[in-house]
Amino acid sequence: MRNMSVVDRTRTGVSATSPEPDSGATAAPPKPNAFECKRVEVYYGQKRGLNGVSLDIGKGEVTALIGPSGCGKSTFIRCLNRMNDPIPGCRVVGSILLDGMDVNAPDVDPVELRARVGMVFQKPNPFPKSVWENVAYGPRIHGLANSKAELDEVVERSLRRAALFDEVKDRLHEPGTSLSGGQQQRLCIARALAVDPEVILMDEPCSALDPIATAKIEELIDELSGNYTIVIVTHSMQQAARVSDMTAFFHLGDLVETGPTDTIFTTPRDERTEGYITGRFG
Amino acid sequence: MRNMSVVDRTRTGVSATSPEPDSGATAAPPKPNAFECKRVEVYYGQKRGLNGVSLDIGKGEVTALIGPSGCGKSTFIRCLNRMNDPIPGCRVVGSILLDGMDVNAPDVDPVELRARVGMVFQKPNPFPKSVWENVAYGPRIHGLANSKAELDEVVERSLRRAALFDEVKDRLHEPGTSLSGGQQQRLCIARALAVDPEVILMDEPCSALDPIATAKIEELIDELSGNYTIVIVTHSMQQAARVSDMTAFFHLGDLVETGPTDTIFTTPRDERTEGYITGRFG
Amino acid sequence: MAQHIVKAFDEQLNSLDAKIAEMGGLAESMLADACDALSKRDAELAAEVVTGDRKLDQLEEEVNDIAMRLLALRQPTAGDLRAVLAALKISSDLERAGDLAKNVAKRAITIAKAPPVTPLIGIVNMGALVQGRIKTAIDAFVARDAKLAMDVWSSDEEVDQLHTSLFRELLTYMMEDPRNITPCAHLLFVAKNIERIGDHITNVAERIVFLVRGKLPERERHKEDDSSYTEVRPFKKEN
Amino acid sequence: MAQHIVKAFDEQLNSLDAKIAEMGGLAESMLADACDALSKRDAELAAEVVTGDRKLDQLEEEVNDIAMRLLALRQPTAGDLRAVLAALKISSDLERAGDLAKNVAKRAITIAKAPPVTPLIGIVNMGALVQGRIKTAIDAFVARDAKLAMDVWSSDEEVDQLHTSLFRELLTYMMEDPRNITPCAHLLFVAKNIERIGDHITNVAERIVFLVRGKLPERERHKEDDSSYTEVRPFKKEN
Repeated sequence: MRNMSVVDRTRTGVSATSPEPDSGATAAPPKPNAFECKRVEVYYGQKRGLNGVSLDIGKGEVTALIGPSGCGKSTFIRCLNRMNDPIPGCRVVGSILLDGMDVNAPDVDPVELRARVGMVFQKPNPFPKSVWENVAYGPRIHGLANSKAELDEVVERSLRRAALFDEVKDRLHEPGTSLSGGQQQRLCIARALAVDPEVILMDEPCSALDPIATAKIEELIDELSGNYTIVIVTHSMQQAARVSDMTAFFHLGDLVETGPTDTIFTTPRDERTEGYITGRFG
Repeated sequence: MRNMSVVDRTRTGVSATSPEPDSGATAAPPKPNAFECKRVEVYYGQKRGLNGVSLDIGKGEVTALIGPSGCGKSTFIRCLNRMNDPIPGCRVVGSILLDGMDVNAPDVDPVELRARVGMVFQKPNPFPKSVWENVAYGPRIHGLANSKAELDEVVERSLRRAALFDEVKDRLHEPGTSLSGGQQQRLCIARALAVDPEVILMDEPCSALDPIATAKIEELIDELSGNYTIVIVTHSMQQAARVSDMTAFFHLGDLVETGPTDTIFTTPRDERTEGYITGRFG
Repeated sequence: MAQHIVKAFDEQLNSLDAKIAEMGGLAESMLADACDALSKRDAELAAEVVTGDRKLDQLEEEVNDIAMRLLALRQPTAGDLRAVLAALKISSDLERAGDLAKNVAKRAITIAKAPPVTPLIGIVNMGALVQGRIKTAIDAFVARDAKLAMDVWSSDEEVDQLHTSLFRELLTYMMEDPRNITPCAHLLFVAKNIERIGDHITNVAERIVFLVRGKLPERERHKEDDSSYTEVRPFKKEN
Repeated sequence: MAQHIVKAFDEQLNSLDAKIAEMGGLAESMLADACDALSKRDAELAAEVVTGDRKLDQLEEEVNDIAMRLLALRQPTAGDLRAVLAALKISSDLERAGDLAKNVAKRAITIAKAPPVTPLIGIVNMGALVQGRIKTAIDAFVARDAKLAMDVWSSDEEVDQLHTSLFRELLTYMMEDPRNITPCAHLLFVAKNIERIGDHITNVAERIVFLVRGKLPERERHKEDDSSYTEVRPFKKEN
């Protein structure tokens, strides 16, 4: 969102059920969606963790998922690249299309899917290898580079995109774990970028970071948006407000409200949304 | 701070070096201090982690310590109840008086000190025992209650003060660890309150909690202030703004600026403070 | 809306509301007293209004101060943020309304010195009308009643019409007798000031609607009175 | 002050500054055109000023909108917060300044219809003075120059003095010939409007000082002109 003036940020409100067209002659053409999710339910055994969530995620946009603990936001984001698969007894119902492709179709390889839809976690988790190896690993196993020279190029480009190269260019062969927390998180982002994803999922990416490291990640998110679709789960409403174009508020497994972030934080429609963002929930 | 109107919150600015008296005839009488710290330095071996910090902490007030990772705020708070003692090679220089008593004097029992100056940590850490046992443990080992009935009374009173009793009164004999994260943190606060402390230190008490649980802890801090002196370390500047009467900004082991929280967040004196709280630091 | 989990936040927001209500009451009574002083030629009462304006200025500063602290310390969003912004805007309109009432009072002092030549009933009626609008606007603010605020918002035209006819009337008096010129010139400003207090109350109503509904009233308001375009010619033409 | 780590924050704050500068430029040229229309009896130019005011209203709404979003989405503190609050206050003063310039233009249309009886040089001079103060105030805002803002803040008295003497002069013209009453009554308001634009610029200067220094100017400002207390008696007394 960084290149948009504040005034111009009145996007089409994507409603929880169906997108509403802009009224009037100045309506922008509909933006393409990266994900189109319809009536997504998640069951853990008999227990339903997500009650039929329909949400479109705009291409190149930053979408923030917010809500109290247990609201389903993490469950939902994990559906987007099938991170729930390994959980025993977990079952996903409904349709999740990535560029029209059903991510849950039997012929979809979860490993390929996770290259297209990368993920960054709460705690930075670099491999116990060098900075260089951390970034080169993905392109190598996905066959995206054939030579050391090509790999060097991918590593540098990915580190630059993650706004980390200048800080680590003389430390490429030191362990990734020797970096500061904020640098480690940007290394994890570089690692995700190295396999040329379309989408990057971030699950509380800054909760272990201090405000300066957090601001650097937030600036990076701004820079990546446009070129990448970003979905971020965050406990910090302020962070959702700062980084996202669209915000979706979850509560007790329901998607309560979704819309342009500035609308959600100035004039939300649902009283539960207003209660949550203003600190009124019991 | 909850009973103060916003307008009346113009407290005397406590300067980093020496308190300045209010000017004019309407000056309030000087507030008593819980802690008076002078030129506190902390060494880890040869490395100095705190560069001569002088800071008074007002009785019954909430003081927030803020600053980027490695700034010394945690090192400083741990000096207040000698939590640095067990760290090999760690040495504290300077004077830290609690109600006039030198906390580092050889005749001070650290266990007794930590009853007067309780501590709550980032991750809630209840003992692997019942809710009741968690709270009763301290009063029992400090001989503050002689009978089961007296202990029951102390447990209930402490849980009420921690705004937890109503939520757990039917679960007193379930494990403390069965509570939600926010309840566990309030249980840890109840445990600290049970031994009748003067001061409660809190080191990032909400960083593992969601916004609702965080708001409940913040409301609890408001309720406890006045009766207890509270010192809180937090990465969240917004939390410091919300909960504290006084804010101290640390940077690279220095206490850069301290003053009433509203002054720090509206008109800080030092450019480094302004840079940090407005997100300008490189 | 439910209470905040952090009670101090509610107390601080309530203190803003209380200051606004106090400012509204003060502006209302300043206008009433100024009109009273005008019709009773009571320079002493007028002087009280002039000094009373300081309290309103001070309250506005307090509102600014509380609002700044709330924004810095509580990071309000949604309805809470709109409440803080409404308080900032409304307090500045009420402060200006008070300023204008003060100016009415100042001119009442000057007018009291001139012979009582003109009927003041039109001005006093206009004052009463605007005074009622201040009261209703503050009621609407306290009750977060957008419908009531819309009533206030729509009721400005009557004031504008009164003002335009007063303008015409005062010019006629001035032409009748040059001795009327000084008092009537001041009365022109008195009438204009009251009309402008009405405009500020219209602004207040607008902010209340925004506070409650999150958007401004939609239809174009017929805002300006016509007095700026009004011409009156002397009875006896000399050419 | 250094840049924010998050560049979009700087861009959004800068967009506020740009809107304020645009509003200042617009208010300045509206006042200049209104005074020009007045002295040249140019009803067409005056009509342009009247319609041009809509742009200023729209810019004020944009400033309100950006400010609200900044507060909701960025949680500004310290100097950033003061900048947002200053923009909110200054935009409302500039909008009102524009309103007053528009009213000058409206009256210029009416005055152009009456025979040209009074010298307008005093009013035009006053307009130029205030126009200069608008320009300097906006320069001070853009440069965050509290000293320059203090100059603007202190320079209001000259305008007030000019206004009081104009008031006296216009009343005298009205007494000389009843045909002067309508145009001079409008000129009374023209002069008052310009004086009040000056007051708004004083407010702007005050907000700049608060923005830069974190506190308002200290000494009590000599705020009001004396025209409200001015009496002029007819030359030929009839009693």
